Amino acid sequence: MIDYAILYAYGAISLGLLFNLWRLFAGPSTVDRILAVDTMVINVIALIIVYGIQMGSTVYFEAALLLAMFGFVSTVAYCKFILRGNIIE
Amino acid sequence: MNHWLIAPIVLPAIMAPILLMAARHDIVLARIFSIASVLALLGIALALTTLVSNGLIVTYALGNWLPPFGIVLVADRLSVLMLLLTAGLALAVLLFAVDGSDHQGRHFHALFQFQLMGINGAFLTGDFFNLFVFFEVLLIASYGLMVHGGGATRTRAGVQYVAINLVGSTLFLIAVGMIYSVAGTLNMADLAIRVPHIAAGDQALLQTGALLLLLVFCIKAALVPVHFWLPGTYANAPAAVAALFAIMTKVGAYCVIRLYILAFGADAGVASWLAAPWLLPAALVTLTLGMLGVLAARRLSQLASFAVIGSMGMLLIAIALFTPAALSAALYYLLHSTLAGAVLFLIADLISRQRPGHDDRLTVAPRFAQLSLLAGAFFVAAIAATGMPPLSGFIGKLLILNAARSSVAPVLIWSLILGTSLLAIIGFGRAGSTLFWKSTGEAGEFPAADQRQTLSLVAIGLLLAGIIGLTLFAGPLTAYLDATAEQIFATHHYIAAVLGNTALQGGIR
Amino acid sequence: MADPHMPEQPGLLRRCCPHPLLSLALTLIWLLLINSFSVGGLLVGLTLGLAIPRLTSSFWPGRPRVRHYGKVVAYVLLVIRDIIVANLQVAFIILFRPVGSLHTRWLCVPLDLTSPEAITLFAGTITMTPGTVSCDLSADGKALLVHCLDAPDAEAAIREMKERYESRLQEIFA
Amino acid sequence: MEFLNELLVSSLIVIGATFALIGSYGMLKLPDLMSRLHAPTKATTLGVGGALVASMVYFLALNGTVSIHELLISLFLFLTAPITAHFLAKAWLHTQQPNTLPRPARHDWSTFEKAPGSDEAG
Amino acid sequence: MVSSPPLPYRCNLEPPDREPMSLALIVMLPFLGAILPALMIRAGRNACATSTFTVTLLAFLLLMTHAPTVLRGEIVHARWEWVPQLGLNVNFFLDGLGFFFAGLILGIGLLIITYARFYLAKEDPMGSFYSYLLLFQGAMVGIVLSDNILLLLVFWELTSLSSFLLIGYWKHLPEGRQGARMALTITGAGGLSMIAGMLILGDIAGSYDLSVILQHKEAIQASPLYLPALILILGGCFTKSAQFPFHFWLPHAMAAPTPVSAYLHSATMVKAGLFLMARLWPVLASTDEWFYLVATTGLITMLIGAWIALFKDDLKGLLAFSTVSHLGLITFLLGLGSPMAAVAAVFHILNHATFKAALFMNAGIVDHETGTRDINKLGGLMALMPISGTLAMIAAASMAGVPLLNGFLSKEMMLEEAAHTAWLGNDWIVPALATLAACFSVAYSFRYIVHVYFGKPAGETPRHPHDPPFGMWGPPTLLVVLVVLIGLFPATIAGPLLATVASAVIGGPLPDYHLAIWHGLTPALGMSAVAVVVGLSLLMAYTRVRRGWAAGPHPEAKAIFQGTLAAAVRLAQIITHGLHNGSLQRHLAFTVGAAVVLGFVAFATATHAPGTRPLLPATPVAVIVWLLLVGATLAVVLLHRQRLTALIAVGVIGMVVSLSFVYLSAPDLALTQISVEVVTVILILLALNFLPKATPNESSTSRRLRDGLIATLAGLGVGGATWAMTTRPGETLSGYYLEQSLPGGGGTNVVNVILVDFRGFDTFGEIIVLGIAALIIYALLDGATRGAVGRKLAAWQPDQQRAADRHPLMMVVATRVMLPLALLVGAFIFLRGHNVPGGGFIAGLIVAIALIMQYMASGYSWAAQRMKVDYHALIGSGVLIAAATGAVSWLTDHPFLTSAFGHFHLPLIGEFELASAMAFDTGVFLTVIGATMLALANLSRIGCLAETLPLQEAAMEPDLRRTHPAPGEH
Amino acid sequence: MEFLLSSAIGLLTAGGVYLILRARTYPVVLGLSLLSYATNLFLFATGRLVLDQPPVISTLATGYTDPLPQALVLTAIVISFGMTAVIVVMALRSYLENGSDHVDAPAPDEALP
Ligand code: NA
Ligand code: NA
Repeated sequence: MIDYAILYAYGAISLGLLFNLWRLFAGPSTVDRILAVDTMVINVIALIIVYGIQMGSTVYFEAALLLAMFGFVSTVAYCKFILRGNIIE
Repeated sequence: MNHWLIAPIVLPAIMAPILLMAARHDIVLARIFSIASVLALLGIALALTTLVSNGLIVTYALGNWLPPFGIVLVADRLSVLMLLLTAGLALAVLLFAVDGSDHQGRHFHALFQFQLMGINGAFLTGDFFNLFVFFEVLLIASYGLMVHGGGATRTRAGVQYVAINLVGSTLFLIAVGMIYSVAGTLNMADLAIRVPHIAAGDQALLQTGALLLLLVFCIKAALVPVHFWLPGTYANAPAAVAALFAIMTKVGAYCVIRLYILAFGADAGVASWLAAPWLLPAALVTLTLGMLGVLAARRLSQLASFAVIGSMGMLLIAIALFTPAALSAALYYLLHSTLAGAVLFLIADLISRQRPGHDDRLTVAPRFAQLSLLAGAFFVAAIAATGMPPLSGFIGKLLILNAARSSVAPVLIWSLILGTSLLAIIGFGRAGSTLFWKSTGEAGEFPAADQRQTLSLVAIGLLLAGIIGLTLFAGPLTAYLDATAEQIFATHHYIAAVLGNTALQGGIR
Repeated sequence: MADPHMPEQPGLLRRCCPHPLLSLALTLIWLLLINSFSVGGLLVGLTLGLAIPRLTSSFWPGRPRVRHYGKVVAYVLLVIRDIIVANLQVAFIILFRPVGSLHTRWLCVPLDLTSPEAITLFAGTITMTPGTVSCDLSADGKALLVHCLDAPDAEAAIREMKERYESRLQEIFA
Repeated sequence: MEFLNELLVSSLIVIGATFALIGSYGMLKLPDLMSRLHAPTKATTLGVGGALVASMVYFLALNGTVSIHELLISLFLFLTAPITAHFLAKAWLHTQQPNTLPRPARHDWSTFEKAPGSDEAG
Repeated sequence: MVSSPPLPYRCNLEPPDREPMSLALIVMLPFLGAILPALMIRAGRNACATSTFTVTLLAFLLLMTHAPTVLRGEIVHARWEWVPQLGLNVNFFLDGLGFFFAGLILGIGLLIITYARFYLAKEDPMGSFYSYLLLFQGAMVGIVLSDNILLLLVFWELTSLSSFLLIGYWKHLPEGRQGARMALTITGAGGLSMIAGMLILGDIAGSYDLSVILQHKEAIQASPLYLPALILILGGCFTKSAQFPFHFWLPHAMAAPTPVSAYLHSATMVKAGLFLMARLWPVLASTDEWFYLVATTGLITMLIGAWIALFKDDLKGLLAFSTVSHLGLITFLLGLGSPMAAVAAVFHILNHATFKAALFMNAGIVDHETGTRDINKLGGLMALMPISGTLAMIAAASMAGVPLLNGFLSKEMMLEEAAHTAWLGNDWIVPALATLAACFSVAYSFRYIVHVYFGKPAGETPRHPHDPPFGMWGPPTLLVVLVVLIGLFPATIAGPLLATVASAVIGGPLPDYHLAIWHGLTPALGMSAVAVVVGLSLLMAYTRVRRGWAAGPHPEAKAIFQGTLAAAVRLAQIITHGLHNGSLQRHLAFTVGAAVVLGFVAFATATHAPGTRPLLPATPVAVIVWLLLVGATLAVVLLHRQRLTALIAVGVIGMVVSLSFVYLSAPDLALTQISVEVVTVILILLALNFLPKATPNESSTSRRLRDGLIATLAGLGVGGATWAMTTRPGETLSGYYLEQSLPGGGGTNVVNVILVDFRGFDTFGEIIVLGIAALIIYALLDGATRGAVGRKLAAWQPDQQRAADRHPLMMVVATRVMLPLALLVGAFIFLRGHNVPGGGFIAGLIVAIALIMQYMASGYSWAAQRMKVDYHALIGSGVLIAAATGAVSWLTDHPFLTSAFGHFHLPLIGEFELASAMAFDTGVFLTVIGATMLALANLSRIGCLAETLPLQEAAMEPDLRRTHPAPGEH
Repeated sequence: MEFLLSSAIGLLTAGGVYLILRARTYPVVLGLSLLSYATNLFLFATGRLVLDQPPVISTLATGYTDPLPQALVLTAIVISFGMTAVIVVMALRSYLENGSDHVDAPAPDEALP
């Protein structure tokens, strides 16, 4: 049962990622693209966790943890760049 | 366990952080440390020379992991010779830099030490991924040294230099990957054992990897058509750095010698002498283009850059013949061309400093101070660089011509070597007469520059003395180099030293 | 990283453990991280829990004045509940509501909170809960710009936010 | 018991994945950036949360190991998601300069006006 | 261990040397003495000249000590090893020929040195003149005494170099510089040709020692390489001795001071080619090839030189072309290949040296006294300068071949030989041409006398002439005396010497010859008579002859040469600067192109087989990840001109690559990639602030197509290689690492154990790379705060509209909370690295990112104030800790970086592990933090400097309580 | 799977090469980044592809992937990170000095003022 759930999860998250990819291309604004990437990071975290369940291994946990911790740093940096140019003032 | 073997790497690696921490704000202290370190390196290189001069090959298994599993350092005649050359060159260059240019930017001495560490590491390592690491160390240090002091054209040339070398590093990794994927090892000696046993179906990957790696080394060695980085880099780098870079091209040449005789040499089965058919034509073209550049140069540093390219062509012609005699000639020429190339950049810089507004351009300018002294130095250096008698360039040229007798295309090689010598003679003659003779006809003089140049002149003197030493002691030196070449070609000695005799007898494990 | 120019020279306990709550939290999180319990792990956690606040104390010039720890828990539970509801609501909107039928609007929420931590928490809560995103703070820090995905009644929405979250936060941060 | 665990894990995974998908779908469907901003910051939070809880339950039940470090991921996401949204919104405000915004009483929004007392010139 | 291979060119050291040192000393004295004039010039011009004279005299006397031996027909040897591997050794020998030439060089040298003392003007730097002269002298003596043809080559080229200095001595004269370079080019080219010839010759003979080579006539002439060797060696001889068509450099070398012309271009250097032909005559001559090459060239040169000399108005030009002609004459004689002709050649060398040096000195006197050398401006000098005039008359008459003077004797011998020479079966053409040349010779010789010393003065000369001091006319007088004495008593004065020399040249029995004024009515006498009559008639009718000459074409060799050279330089410049145009795009296209070509050709030409490894299934997740990667890559390429967007897309690629690493069982790589990605993005954004925000479209469509093609090929290549690699089974060393990781390395995370233990040395290098990167960044940015760049930076205006608030409150608060958490995670990742994914590198990046978040949230100065750490020291200590960890193992005599670990048990805590690898990893950790922070902090410092506002202290405090506005302020 | 990886690496290479051949420093830097991704994946692939067999010794493991390429890639990632940082800052400095971020230096003889 879990296998089917996982398969479903892969499909759903992957589809979500493709939507994100579309948004990355379509924009229209740079902010949209940043949003797309930010969402992508979240989906990737989900994907990694599901993969960890499938493999029965916690060895991939830190990858998700780091993405959660630092995924937002680049998003903030992009936004700060748009806002101020200089991201460290 | 001879721990001196790792000293050429660890000493500068320790000295650099010490310079960072203790002497960052005290240039005098930094200079003292830096020179002391180079002197120590010279001493160590001499000690190692005596260690290996009887034909011994000494190895050092890092982390006590036996090769091929751990990284191993190998000191044989060749690698120690390169260490010695590096240390000697470094001393002269450092003295030149200490005369003031080291203070035009930050961290010159730390970068210099790291640079030496990288170069020494590349000469000592017996592992080709570790070679990549040391390549990167020496390259990144060279990036810093190259743009030392800044300036518009220099930084732009710096960007180009870095970009080209990053592509080179990319290629390096791809090549290493291809070789590892079929040979399953990173140790050069181990590779040498495995190559002949690699299946026919895997040969394409192996040979492609090996040839791409050759291309990487050729980029470093400035071989046509991947030599383009050199003129802009050398001509725009600070003089001391350009002079030090004379050894960097030799790193490429060293790697070709090392790897393509050891692993792709006589015993490599179908991959035997893999490099030769590519190397020789490229080297011939390089020699021609380099010397044409000497003829066409518009600045002295540019002329020196093209002379370096030409000399690399000459050197690689000799290497590409892949015979002990030719290799011995190549090694002699390597020593010679390193010193000759370096001193040209230093002289060009001193001239440039004396002709504000004209710099080292080959144009008529008023008379400048120290004209006769620099003219004399230039004359000697030019004789060496063009391969005119009686200096080492001539002997090197004779050795190579002699060795090329039995090659595939002796007539072509001879004609090109001699023909391009003429180009060099004309080019250097033009340059010298413009700089030192024409100027005296002009009215006026440059104001005598008030700069301390004693150490710079000492540096130039040291290098010229080195050239003269190479000339005077050519006899014993060539005997030593003959033995060195023999040792390189007797690959089983190297393999046995690294992996033990059983590895040789048992073939592939 | 300790800043010698920090003005106050507090007592020994304060110096060793400038943020006891933080130290405790860090120790707990350490245990979470190592994903198992052992005395050794606890000791390491305690060490880090004490060391990290010391190392970072210069980045923490003042500590947030939390008055009622009990209400923090209640607040967290409330927010989690609201998040789940919010997700369902927004999911419904996304999946089934035609784009034209949404009452998207901007709200200007006046703030009674003054401490930066409280304002941040309030804004964060708003972002994490139904259909609202806190977008900007006024230059004087006295109003919050909130974007609503679907808010037919602006006044009601503002009132709800203030009553549901801001008043509770005011109690917590007194 | 095992079945119940499996069921629980499976449903959590399905729920999480569904929310993840809905979030991304919303980002695709909604017409303008500010609306799109609502989709991922909400839905994906629960999406990841669902997967995380599933993971916790899974390793507890199937491996017998207490694996609660997944909570940390949620903690970080909860801490960062509002910031992300805040910045995206500010970036949008800055680039679009909308004139339909409600204005606060005395001072403008800080994207448009410097904080009083800040000594930034110009 | 290595024995030298048998070397073919090793010399034998017999017969026992006799006085070897003195022979070498003759050569070395001028070299050693060359420093003297440069030093003595401080003591005055006389001291300078005297020291030079003394040195030369010493050498001359030394040489003379050998005279008895040599005249006895014995040979003196001296040998030292120099480069035995090459066969290049310092071997000298002295026989008749060498003795003769050495005597000529040193003897005339003495005269020249004397003459020059008076000739050179006050402002001429005499010290360097004499130094160069001595260098040249030494080189010349070296040539003639060498018993090793490679050594001879060395001296040969040294004469080119020193003559380059001498010709260019008057640096201010463009003619001097051009002449010097021309001479260097031509003789240098000849020297190069000779290198090849000598190498071949030595190879044929089995030795480079002349005394050995001279024994191998048959072997040499039978060798298929004889002709190439001959041509190449003659290339050297002809250029040096100014033989047609290489004759043109000599007249231009006349820009040199007259002593130089007299010495180099009449007596010595130009004779070097003749010397060598004479030296090798026994083994190279008397073949058809030799005859047609050498005799023909000599004959043509003799004719052309004489013809041109007739029309030269410059005294030295006239003498120069006459020298060319006489050199041709001697070459012709040598080329005939008969012993008799060889004797004549040697005799003429001696005679020419005497009268020509005298004439050069005479021309110098005229120049010196009148201030001009233009024949048209001269005339009637006999009355003003009787001594000089008399000397000139005698010397020129000898040159013309007037009986009773030495020139007559050897010229007569030449004509006699010519009379019996057939050329391609034709037996009149050689005598006819030789006679014609003799006619011209008579004409120009008499022109020298008549047009300079007789007739009426052509006008006022720049200076009022009179006979010069004795120092200047003494030396030519000595020579003229010789001219007369040899002319009158040839057998007595020159006989023994000639016999010795000639037998050395011939290397066999001397022919039957008589040195006498009268040989009876020979064909030669008739030819001589014709020459005198025709020559004098030519002079009578000079104006008309000249007009006729002027009407003809005058290929100006100098112009042709310079044109050729200029064209060569231009071609070189077109090639060089066209190719090296400084375009990175071109460099990279060549580099990638080379890799593509090499890769494809190498792959195609080697054997290959398809892989047999079972393929992994492509799971849906993999396909999605692949799609993401493809999409993001396309996004980067297609959107690359919008820089921020492209960066965002690159970030996506980075994330997808991390995800791939997760998927492909490489958690450590994933963690590293994620952390690196964040730092890279921040770094690029910081830089992008100052850079243009968009890339203009500058490439033409064809350029884009070209690049696209290269890119596609490169992609296909690397992709194909990946496919080839991953689809075949392979065996690697990895088994050992998996096996040894725990027992040998003390860790279960094999990747980490490899990094810090098995291959810790790589990691040591790697952190150093990182440290250097940070140092470079610091140096680059620090330099940007100063000077022109610093001013530019200070005046920098942001190119985009900027939002008002610099430090949004929410961010500040959130990052404060994040900081301790991130540090905790960093510690966690660090401590666990040895056993599970993690380690010092990733931990360092985590800590750095946490700190950078503070910078981003609160600004540079606020955070920098609170970061009291010296990042330089952090890098330094990191490297030092790593190095120290490695060095500790020296204490137990283990190699650098030998690890140690142990499991310990403590009550309460239980089992735990301590490993030296942890200390090493600490070094990694510190270096990474230091490097990252140094780089980023300095980048942001630049950003702050570019702001117009001063660095602030506390404005970014998140404390609204402090910054709350006073009511009604807005 | 092998095909997916190969084609991805090929595409990254192609994209990287195309970008490094552009005329401005910025795309060149991005191109170099792409190339370094490609190289890292390539080097990684020398250990062949393996699913869920991490190189961490454990009693549960059914097998291991080749750890050596992973260690090499780690080194390569770190080095290319340092290199990227250097070229970015050098490009910045060059831009500040020259006022242009065009990659092509003026011809060598025009290089001097
Ligand atoms: Na919300
Ligand atoms: Na690790």
